Amino acid sequence: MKVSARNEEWLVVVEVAGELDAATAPALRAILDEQIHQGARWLLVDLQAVDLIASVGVGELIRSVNELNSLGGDLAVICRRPNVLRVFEISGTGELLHVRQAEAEARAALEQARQRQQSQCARAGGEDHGQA
Amino acid sequence: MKVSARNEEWLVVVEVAGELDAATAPALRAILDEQIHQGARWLLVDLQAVDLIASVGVGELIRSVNELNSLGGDLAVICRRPNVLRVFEISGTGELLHVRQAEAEARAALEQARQRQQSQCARAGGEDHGQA
Amino acid sequence: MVKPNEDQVLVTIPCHPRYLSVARLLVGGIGAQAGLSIDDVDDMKVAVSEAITNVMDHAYGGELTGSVVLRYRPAPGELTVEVEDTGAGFDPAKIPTHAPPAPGIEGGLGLYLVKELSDSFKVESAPGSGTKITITKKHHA
Amino acid sequence: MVKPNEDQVLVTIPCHPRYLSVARLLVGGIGAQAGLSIDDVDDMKVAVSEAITNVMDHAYGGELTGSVVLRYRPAPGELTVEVEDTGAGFDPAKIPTHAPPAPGIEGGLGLYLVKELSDSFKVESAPGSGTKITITKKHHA
Ligand SMILES: Nc1ncnc2c1ncn2[C@@H]1O[C@H](COP(=O)(O)OP(=O)(O)O)[C@@H](O)[C@H]1O
Ligand SMILES: Nc1ncnc2c1ncn2[C@@H]1O[C@H](COP(=O)(O)OP(=O)(O)O)[C@@H](O)[C@H]1O
Repeated sequence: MKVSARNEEWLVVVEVAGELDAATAPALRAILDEQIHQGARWLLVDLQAVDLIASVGVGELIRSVNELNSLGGDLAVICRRPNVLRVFEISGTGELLHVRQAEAEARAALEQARQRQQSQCARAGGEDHGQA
Repeated sequence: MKVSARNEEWLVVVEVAGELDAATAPALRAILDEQIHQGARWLLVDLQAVDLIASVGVGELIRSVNELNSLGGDLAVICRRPNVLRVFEISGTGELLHVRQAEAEARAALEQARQRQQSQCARAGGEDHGQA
Repeated sequence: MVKPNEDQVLVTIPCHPRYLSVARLLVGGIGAQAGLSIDDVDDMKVAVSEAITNVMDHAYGGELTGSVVLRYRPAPGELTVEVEDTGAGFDPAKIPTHAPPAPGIEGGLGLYLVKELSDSFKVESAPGSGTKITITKKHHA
Repeated sequence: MVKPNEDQVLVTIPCHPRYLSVARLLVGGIGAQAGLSIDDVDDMKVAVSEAITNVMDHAYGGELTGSVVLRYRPAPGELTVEVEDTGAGFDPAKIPTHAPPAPGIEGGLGLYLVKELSDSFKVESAPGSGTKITITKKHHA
């Protein structure tokens, strides 16, 4: 398996390739933790080159999304292979992890989550509070 | 493994793809026997799509070249993969089987063998006998 | 009916995650020979990975010692794989596999995935007596 | 020195040619993990195929019954595979492996190929006591 991360304006793209199982999940965990630790709050996890995902891989993504949510961030997943999509479907995590087949849709889901977050902060800051 | 045969003017091209081992050699043997039985005397065996050859595969080719030689025919082999070439080299059968990396060279080897055969027949028929 | 031992590949791998890919290679090779589709094989690869990962996580107290025994039993149009350990064991009645864990909960997804990705699966286990999981995948067009 | 059992994959396959490809899959998967090159793996695949084919041809009178035991032992930069049967056995001293058979001779090439394609190989056999062939392939750049 290969993992890499690269910064884009307000988000970080994490690309994963290969088989995501108990042997390789620790490497994914390490890069996700590192990015969040360094301040990343919006992660686009690109699993298009992942051939197989086991429950431990889904578990790492759940762990990260929980942490990001608690920090006011979120993640989205791009994934096209039918067998990998099936595992997300069966696990019922498609919405929580914003799993999308098209990169544009995954980016849109992340953008939306960020706008929601920003307007919540704005409200929390006092403007329009309790008005809409 | 896949094997197929197609006629060209004076020769028959036998194409083999996959792994040539004890499980698949019988299919190669069947098609070589069938072609020889039907009168083919000049066989171009194309192993370019063969990933692996075991001694039983080399054995089938030796069996066929022996039979063809006894009938006044011959065969040539096209083969490019280094691991398959190594097996022919180690077995010392490269010349007997006319193993060539380029299709044109394998065809030329077969054409040469045929011309040799034809001139021998011509001599055996009386002309130039003992003269050259 | 599963044929007797004649058409079985018996494999013992060390209890270590690096052998998960080895176990899956065999699912691919033996499954394709048995006539499973690529999709069937992909699902079976995950199911078998889950069962083996459970051995690593739970059978020997999370220690990567001991080994896992795999039995691959091909039959026309189907493949059965048994995953067996001689570790801690558990009471299958206490493990719910009728629904996935709630979203946001990490873990507890393995056996549910095995069930959903296979055509049939059986758990034989009891505390102290090891565990045998038998997973069957059939050909689907 | 080969490590003890901990890093060994033990496989029992039926004595049938259709399992040759299964044995080779494992050479590929375990060999790549051990750091062999593609060329090394290709050569080892042929060597292991030869040893298994000999079991099918000679160990049990050519009958496709019984089984073949394979032990894959990876170590950094090398892979050792043992191929063992409990069949007829033979006297290794009587089998010449210093040269290939004369061109035009069918058969008798198997063990010579094993020798030439491996870094080291050992034959343990005696009439009536089965055969064990141990083949080691190292990483070559
Ligand atoms: N081979 C095994 N040995 C011991 N316990 C097991 C084994 N397989 C499963 N279990 C038990 O079943 C539970 C559910 O397993 P699973 O659904 O895979 O989720 P998880 O492994 O994430 O807990 C485990 O937590 C464990 O208690
Ligand atoms: N596993 C085995 N059991 C019994 N005899 C064997 C075995 N392996 C090799 N032999 C003996 O060694 C001989 C040489 O084998 P090999 O070089 O592979 O050539 P071939 O199989 O074509 O005869 C065989 O003919 C057989 O007598």
